[in-house]
Amino acid sequence: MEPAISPVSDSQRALGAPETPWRRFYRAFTGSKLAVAGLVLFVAIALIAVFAPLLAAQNPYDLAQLDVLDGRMKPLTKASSGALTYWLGTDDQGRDILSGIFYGLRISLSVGLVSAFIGALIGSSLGLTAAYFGRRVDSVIMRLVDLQLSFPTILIALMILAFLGKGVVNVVIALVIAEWAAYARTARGAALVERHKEYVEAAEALAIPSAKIIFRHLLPNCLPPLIVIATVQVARAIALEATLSFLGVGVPVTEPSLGLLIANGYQYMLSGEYWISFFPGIALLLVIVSINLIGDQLRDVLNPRGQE
Amino acid sequence: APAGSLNIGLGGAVTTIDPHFFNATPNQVIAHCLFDRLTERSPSGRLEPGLALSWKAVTPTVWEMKLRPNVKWSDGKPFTADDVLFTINRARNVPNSPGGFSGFLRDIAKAERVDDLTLRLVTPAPAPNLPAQLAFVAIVSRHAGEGASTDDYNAGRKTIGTGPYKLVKYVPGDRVELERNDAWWGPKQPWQTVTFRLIPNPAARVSALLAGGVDVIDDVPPADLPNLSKNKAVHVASIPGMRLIFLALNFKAKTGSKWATDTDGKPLAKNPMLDRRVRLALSESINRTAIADRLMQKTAVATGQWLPPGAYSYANSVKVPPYDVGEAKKLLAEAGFPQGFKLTLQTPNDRYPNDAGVAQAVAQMWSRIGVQTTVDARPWNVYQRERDDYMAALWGWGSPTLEAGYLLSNVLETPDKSKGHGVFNFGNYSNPQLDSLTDKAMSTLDDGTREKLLVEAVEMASRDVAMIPLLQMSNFWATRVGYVMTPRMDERTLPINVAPEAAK
Amino acid sequence: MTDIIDQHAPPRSDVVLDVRGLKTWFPTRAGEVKAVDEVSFSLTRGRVLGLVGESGSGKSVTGFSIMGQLEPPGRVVEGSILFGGRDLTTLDRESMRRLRGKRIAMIFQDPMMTLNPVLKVGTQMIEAILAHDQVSKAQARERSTAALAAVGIPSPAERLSAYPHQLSGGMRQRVAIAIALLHRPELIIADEPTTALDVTIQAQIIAQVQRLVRELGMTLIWITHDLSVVSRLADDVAVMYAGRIVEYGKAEDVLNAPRHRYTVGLIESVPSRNRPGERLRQIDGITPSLLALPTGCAFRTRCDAADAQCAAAQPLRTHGTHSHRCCHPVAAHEALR
Amino acid sequence: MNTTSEAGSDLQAAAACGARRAEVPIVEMQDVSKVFAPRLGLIEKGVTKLGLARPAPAVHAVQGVSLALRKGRVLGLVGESGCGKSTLGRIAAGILPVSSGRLMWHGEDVAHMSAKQRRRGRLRTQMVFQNPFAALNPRMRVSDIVGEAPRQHGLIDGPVAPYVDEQLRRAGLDPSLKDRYPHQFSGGQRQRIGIARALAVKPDVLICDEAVAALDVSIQAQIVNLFMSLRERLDLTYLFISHDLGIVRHLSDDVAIMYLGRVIEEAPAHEIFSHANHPYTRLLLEEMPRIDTKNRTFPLVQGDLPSPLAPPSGCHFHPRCPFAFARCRTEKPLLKEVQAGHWSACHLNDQGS
Amino acid sequence: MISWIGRRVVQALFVVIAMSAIVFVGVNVIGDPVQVLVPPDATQAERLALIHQFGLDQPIGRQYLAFAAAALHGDFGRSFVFGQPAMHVILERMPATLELAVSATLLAVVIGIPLGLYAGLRPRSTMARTIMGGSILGFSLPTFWVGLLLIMVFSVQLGWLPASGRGQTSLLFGVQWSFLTWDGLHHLLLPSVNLALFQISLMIRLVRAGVRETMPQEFIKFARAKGLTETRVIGVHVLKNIMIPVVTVIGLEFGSVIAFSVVTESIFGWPGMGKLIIDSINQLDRPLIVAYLIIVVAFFVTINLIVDLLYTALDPRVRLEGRGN
Ligand SMILES: Nc1ncnc2c1ncn2[C@@H]1O[C@H](COP(=O)(O)OP(=O)(O)OP(=O)(O)O)[C@@H](O)[C@H]1O
Ligand SMILES: Nc1ncnc2c1ncn2[C@@H]1O[C@H](COP(=O)(O)OP(=O)(O)OP(=O)(O)O)[C@@H](O)[C@H]1O
Ligand SMILES: [Mg+2]
Ligand SMILES: [Mg+2]
Ligand code: NI
Repeated sequence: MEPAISPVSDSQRALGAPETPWRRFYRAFTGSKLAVAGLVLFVAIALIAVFAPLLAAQNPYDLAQLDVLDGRMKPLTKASSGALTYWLGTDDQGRDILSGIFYGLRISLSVGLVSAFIGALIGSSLGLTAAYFGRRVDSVIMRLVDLQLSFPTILIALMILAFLGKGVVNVVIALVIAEWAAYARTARGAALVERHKEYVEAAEALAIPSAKIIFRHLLPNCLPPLIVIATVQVARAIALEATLSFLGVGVPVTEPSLGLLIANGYQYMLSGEYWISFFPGIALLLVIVSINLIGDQLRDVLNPRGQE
Repeated sequence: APAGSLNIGLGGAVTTIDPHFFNATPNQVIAHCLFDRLTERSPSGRLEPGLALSWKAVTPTVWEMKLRPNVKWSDGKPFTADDVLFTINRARNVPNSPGGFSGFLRDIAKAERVDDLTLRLVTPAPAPNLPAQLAFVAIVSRHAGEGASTDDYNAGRKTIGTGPYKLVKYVPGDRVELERNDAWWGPKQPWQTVTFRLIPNPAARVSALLAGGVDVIDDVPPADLPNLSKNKAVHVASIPGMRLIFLALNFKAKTGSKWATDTDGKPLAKNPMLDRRVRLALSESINRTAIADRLMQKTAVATGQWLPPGAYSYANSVKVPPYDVGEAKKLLAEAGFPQGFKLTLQTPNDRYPNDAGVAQAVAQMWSRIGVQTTVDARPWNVYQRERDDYMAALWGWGSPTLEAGYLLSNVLETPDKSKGHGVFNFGNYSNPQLDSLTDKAMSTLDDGTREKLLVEAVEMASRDVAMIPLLQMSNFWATRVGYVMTPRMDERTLPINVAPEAAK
Repeated sequence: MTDIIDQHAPPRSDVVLDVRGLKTWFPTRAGEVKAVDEVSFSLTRGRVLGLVGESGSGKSVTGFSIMGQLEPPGRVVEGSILFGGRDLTTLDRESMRRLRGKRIAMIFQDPMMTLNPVLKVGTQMIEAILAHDQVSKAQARERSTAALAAVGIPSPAERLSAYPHQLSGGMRQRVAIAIALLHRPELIIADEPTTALDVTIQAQIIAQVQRLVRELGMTLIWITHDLSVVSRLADDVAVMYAGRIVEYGKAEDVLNAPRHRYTVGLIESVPSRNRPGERLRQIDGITPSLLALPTGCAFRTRCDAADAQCAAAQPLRTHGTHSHRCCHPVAAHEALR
Repeated sequence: MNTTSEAGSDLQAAAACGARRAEVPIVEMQDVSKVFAPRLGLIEKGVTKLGLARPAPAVHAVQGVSLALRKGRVLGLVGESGCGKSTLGRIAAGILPVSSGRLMWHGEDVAHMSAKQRRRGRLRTQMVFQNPFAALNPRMRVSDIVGEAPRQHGLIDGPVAPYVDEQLRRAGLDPSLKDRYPHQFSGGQRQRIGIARALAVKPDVLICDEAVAALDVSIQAQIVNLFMSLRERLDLTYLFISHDLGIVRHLSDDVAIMYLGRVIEEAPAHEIFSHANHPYTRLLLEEMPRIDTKNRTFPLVQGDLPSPLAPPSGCHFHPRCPFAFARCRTEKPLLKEVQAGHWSACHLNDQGS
Repeated sequence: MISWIGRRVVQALFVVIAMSAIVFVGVNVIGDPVQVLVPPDATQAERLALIHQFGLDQPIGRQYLAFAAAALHGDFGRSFVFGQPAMHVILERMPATLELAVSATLLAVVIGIPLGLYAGLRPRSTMARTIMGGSILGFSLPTFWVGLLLIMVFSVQLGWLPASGRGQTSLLFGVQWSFLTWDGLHHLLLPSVNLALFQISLMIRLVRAGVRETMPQEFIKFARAKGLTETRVIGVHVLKNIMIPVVTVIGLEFGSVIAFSVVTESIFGWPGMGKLIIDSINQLDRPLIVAYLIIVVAFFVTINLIVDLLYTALDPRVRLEGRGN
């Protein structure tokens, strides 16, 4: 049975106003209030991250602006200098938690997004290539994937750290190395299905070069699962960065990401100075949940069965 | 927990039962329970008789020791000088050992048995610290230890000691179970069984204590101290420790580097650390008390030297450097840095208590006098790699001999591989005057004279700002009500120092 | 309009299925999809109805409406489905379940998809028996074996322990038919069961089904888009277009003397009715959307003879047993060239 | 359907070029075979050699088939599902390499061509696929689907848009729809896009792999008519693959019947439909659905399709053949000319003579 | 079958070879184990002795070859820190990790599958939405943060469960297990919940997706057309089809459970391999790191093998189609 053959709806499309895939996508996406809420939340968070320097009362990365004597202040206390109020308290260095969260969002988000993007780029290229050429190319790439998957990320992160020193860029590199395999597997899986569809054969019959077939024909058709994976991976990358920071191999201590803020405050958790860890934790939670909400809806929208 | 049993939560990892395999405090704790040493340290750091009842230098290079009579191994065989000779040999040659004990025996050129209970130790040069160093070497029995491997000790097959406890079970990574050795020569111990549980996670350790899973924990996280001190169900015990946190500066480089640049980011033409005024400015700009009280929550005290007050060779004249931003700025300007410069402060982030936090606090304070400081925190294993090139780096140093000379010769003396000098002097500080003073002190047997020389050396080093001492770490323990702990300067968490609390 | 059919309905006692004015609609965001609109037909015992129409004309939805297995949000909006005197549209779920497989059975189009790939053939047959009859497993197994044998599967006992993928397409369809026949239902709905099969296999299956229906006296609705299949098999033919039955009558009448112009177009475009090498006669244009049907005759946008009259609602016109919805019916004598 | 001939001059030139070599078949397959075998790594090979594992089964999709497509003619290829029709079509189009045998384009062995020649040759043999839903890239606009290849290969002199319009118009589509995506078209329209895409690279040969099978009856006729008019206008050569004998009969000059990877009969269309020789062909004709067949009871055809993984020995058809005798079970029958231009592979023919 | 196992093993060997080579070079790059291990006051001679003892004075290539040669004879070197055969140290810790990972996986199955089924069958219900929302949380929260919260709530605030360690263990097949004693189970609960949280969410999603994919299938319609009860349709027809991806993913994720146990173990003081590997990395204990990785690869291979066998058992189709591409 050809599930899609229904000239009725086809003709309706042919007759009605041409609806671009994007518009259709928009309509489907906005179908879920939860997802829209997630999107709004994410946009808000992204804006905060972008405009953090304008919004934050303090530059938490400028050590000269911090004062150890203001360390571990409760939420809503005034700074000893009187210049600002610590709405969410301070950490042990006297860093304003709210400002820290704003700036930390910047780091966490950019680390997450950039690493997911680069990982997606590398991973899906490799996955598509593996699926398209098959055989030896496939074996080699998939063994690389295996290798990656059985390698603890922490060890990779340490090696990167040793090779390149500490820094946000190096964390991104570590995350990319940790993440590309997921994309490669997904892309390969999707492409293996697409690869045997007749439009690919048609392109071959038309002597279209392999690179073009891979990137112009296969890639766009493998995008839905990749986009879904990407949202999950962004969230995963942010969480992983937090974990790496927790284990002491993440971003530089003086420029804490959300994860590092949490990790730093962790020792104060039991002693009642909960805010150091708690509020960044909530921020991290919001980020990841908003991304996942979006990803969830994407999954439903991009899945052809899920429509209507 | 049933009466007569004691559960201790240890923060560190016990990696072996073999007392000569790897020198780490948790291993020493276990060894301390199972074995005895020739000399012992009291909790406050005094040297006391152990298996040796007395010792004296019969010549400047020969120590003679009288051994304790009627001591029995836990299998009932008698303890003799032979066992000591065997131990001295074994401790230096444990197969596959990553080392750690030969350092304490370095000064022994030859060990001789005079009779069953008398021993002579010959040193190549006068070695006033030898008895103190022997407090680190557990004495094992010859009859059991001959041919015994580390595995044999771990499995308990050859773990025959003279100590207050006997090994019941060792579960790597999890626990060590001991039972009382009723034949021990010392005072009768109140604990029939002792279990050490390894709980590296600080929060978990505290909650285990609060939940009653363990009776004593060591390495109390500073963040929890205020609450634990308030808690009626818990006692906190503390004592100033022998561990110093200090900043080492670079004396080797002639110019600045990527870690010491002008305000535009170009390496400085001249290494600023070579200027005493800069060093002094850096030292005086640090509010040590704030760090100790606020950041470390009083788990450390501000210091200008490296032993707790009252310790042997403590220099009363050397005060905690004053916190004086104005003076520091002035000194900087005098040294030719009115605008300051950029500096990277290196620190490990998993080695010393709140190491990266201390570095950040220092960086804050330096930034306020115009030295714009970046903190570069790395895990200990990576931290080591470039240690010789750091411009300013945070390190810790313990003085197990509890006298000033140990740090002087290892950290401040001009590095000399052949003599074993300055092995921890990564910044290459070199002061010939200090070197000769140190050498002189270290070969003087008379305690009084030696102390004078040492104090003089301490004063000299601090005048020259050879390094920037920051904090003297205190050691903390917490026990549940019903247990009292006598805190020890040497960080060890020993059952012999825990007693049931007298009912009130 | 239904009364027109009623006139020709055979005596009541013999009527197995009586569908009257069935409307099955799917509410969607874009509007109400009238997948089945005013469909009426009735079947007496032992007769074979060929339900013909192009893709999307509502054939399957008609079948699923009878089975009570519409996919949400589809629902029967109006009309009744009388089966054995009971209106299936008002039956509760459990009673409907008892009916399904027991008294009404259905065979689907794609034999590759209708059997659960991870369950053995035997399991799938036995569970179908146990769902309705309280017999022992051994008895059920025996009955299954017999059913497989009846549809011409060699060594049926062994096939029971085979997985569907181990059987060829024709075999699988035969298994599906055997399952449908397990309880000797009064009514079988066969939804294009041979479309996915090869000609030779198709012929075998059609022959077998025909034989079984005759022997067991079952009533059959055979859904297909292939007129030639219908011509072999059906007693009655209903031609559907855009959710409606546009022509309905005895097979020989509809196929030899079609009245509706859509039926004519369908028949004439078959290659064997054209001279090789010449252009086939074709119906121009495409099927209109069910969401935006033209008023009146849905076919009028594609019809040569259409005029203003066609925009009016088209009632079912009846001539004897032959009825259609066309205001310009093709005269019986000029129907086919 | 308008049939006025308005072929571009370039197309006429191409046709003329083909005409000069009329004698040489445009596409010729000589004794080609195609085996789909699971790829074996070193270890599998070793293990199989040691007898520890059974060798994975190989599918002999096409076995020793020789066919020629002659200029301007339509060859119909008929056979049951899985008998290797598509595989043969893909081999002819140069998409699938042969396992053995030779593929010749314009008399030249493809195996000896340079990569560039092969690309050119491949362009001149285009395919139209069965499934109009899978054959178009759903993420490309119609203009890109049709225009991509000619642009890639520099076949367009002037601007692209008019060229694409022309291709669409020729396939019976309104060029104003070219900015839409495939999902906005009906099955018949999509098939037209597929045809426009194939014709945009100016091929001589069109391989239609069940090109109308998925379409509704009423649309089927439209597309068949389009094929016929295009053939006249562009002097195209077709390999028309189908299991529908009715359509094949309607369209083809010659017909080849395949059974389980082998061609068992080949002859001009009228010859096949009037004097079928092979029992299988006769069976097919017998079962050929006809609308005028009256409601009747038919004799049962015996047997199921054998598995291509384990084809029967000798004549592949023998288990289902009513006339099979001992020799059919052991010996593979060869194609023999039973009439002028009529070839059949059946041992029965030997018995008669 | 045999050939396929053979291929797996050879591939695993390649992975091990590549990985151990990377580790050899990598550890060298990270730092010098001697500097990490040696006491700060050690003299040069003592350092040199240690370097020689560890074989670090050899060129890295030579070291690797020596390792490889010894490994062929089953000797994977001695831990720098423990001085014992590295493999022995790891294997000693393995049961604890396995126990944790298995119980986490069990939790995931026991909790995840029913919830996923429900969410898939009634996708629009409030309950289903709640489940899916909850699964987002389980997906999103970093393991270490959840672990801390668990300790905070259940150990510190409520005092119900111990925060650390394995508790009383008991001997079975010569190995100590926690799950055999009440106290051990107590200790096991929090860490395995912590570790399972991600898996539970994954399982919910997977099952839900599977249900949503299977429900519209023709064979489900056909099963209903046979008059089967809904219980049987879902319990047999749907569930059995879903089990295939579930088993695959459980298998694949088992690897990552073990990897993530690094975090959980260090938070809960669970004496397993994960904590060991963190310590080993910190101490640059190369033989241990290599041995750990070899074990992990062996795990992966074994698990994949088991998964594939289960796969075959669950999905009869793969048998015929063979395993080649
Ligand atoms: N679940 C649904 N939601 C919305 N519309 C539906 C649904 N199921 C079917 N339809 C619509 O109902 C109409 C009739 O569908 P149906 O499946 O009965 O066609 P058919 O005649 O069986 O076609 P085919 O020959 O392709 O099987 C189609 O236009 C289809 O789009
Ligand atoms: N890529 C492939 N790998 C393995 N086997 C294949 C492959 N392609 C085709 N086959 C097998 O080769 C045989 C012939 O396939 P082919 O598609 O050519 O048949 P067909 O005659 O076109 O059938 P249909 O009418 O179903 O399209 C079949 O048994 C098929 O399973
Ligand atoms: Mg249908
Ligand atoms: Mg085909
Ligand atoms: Ni050998």
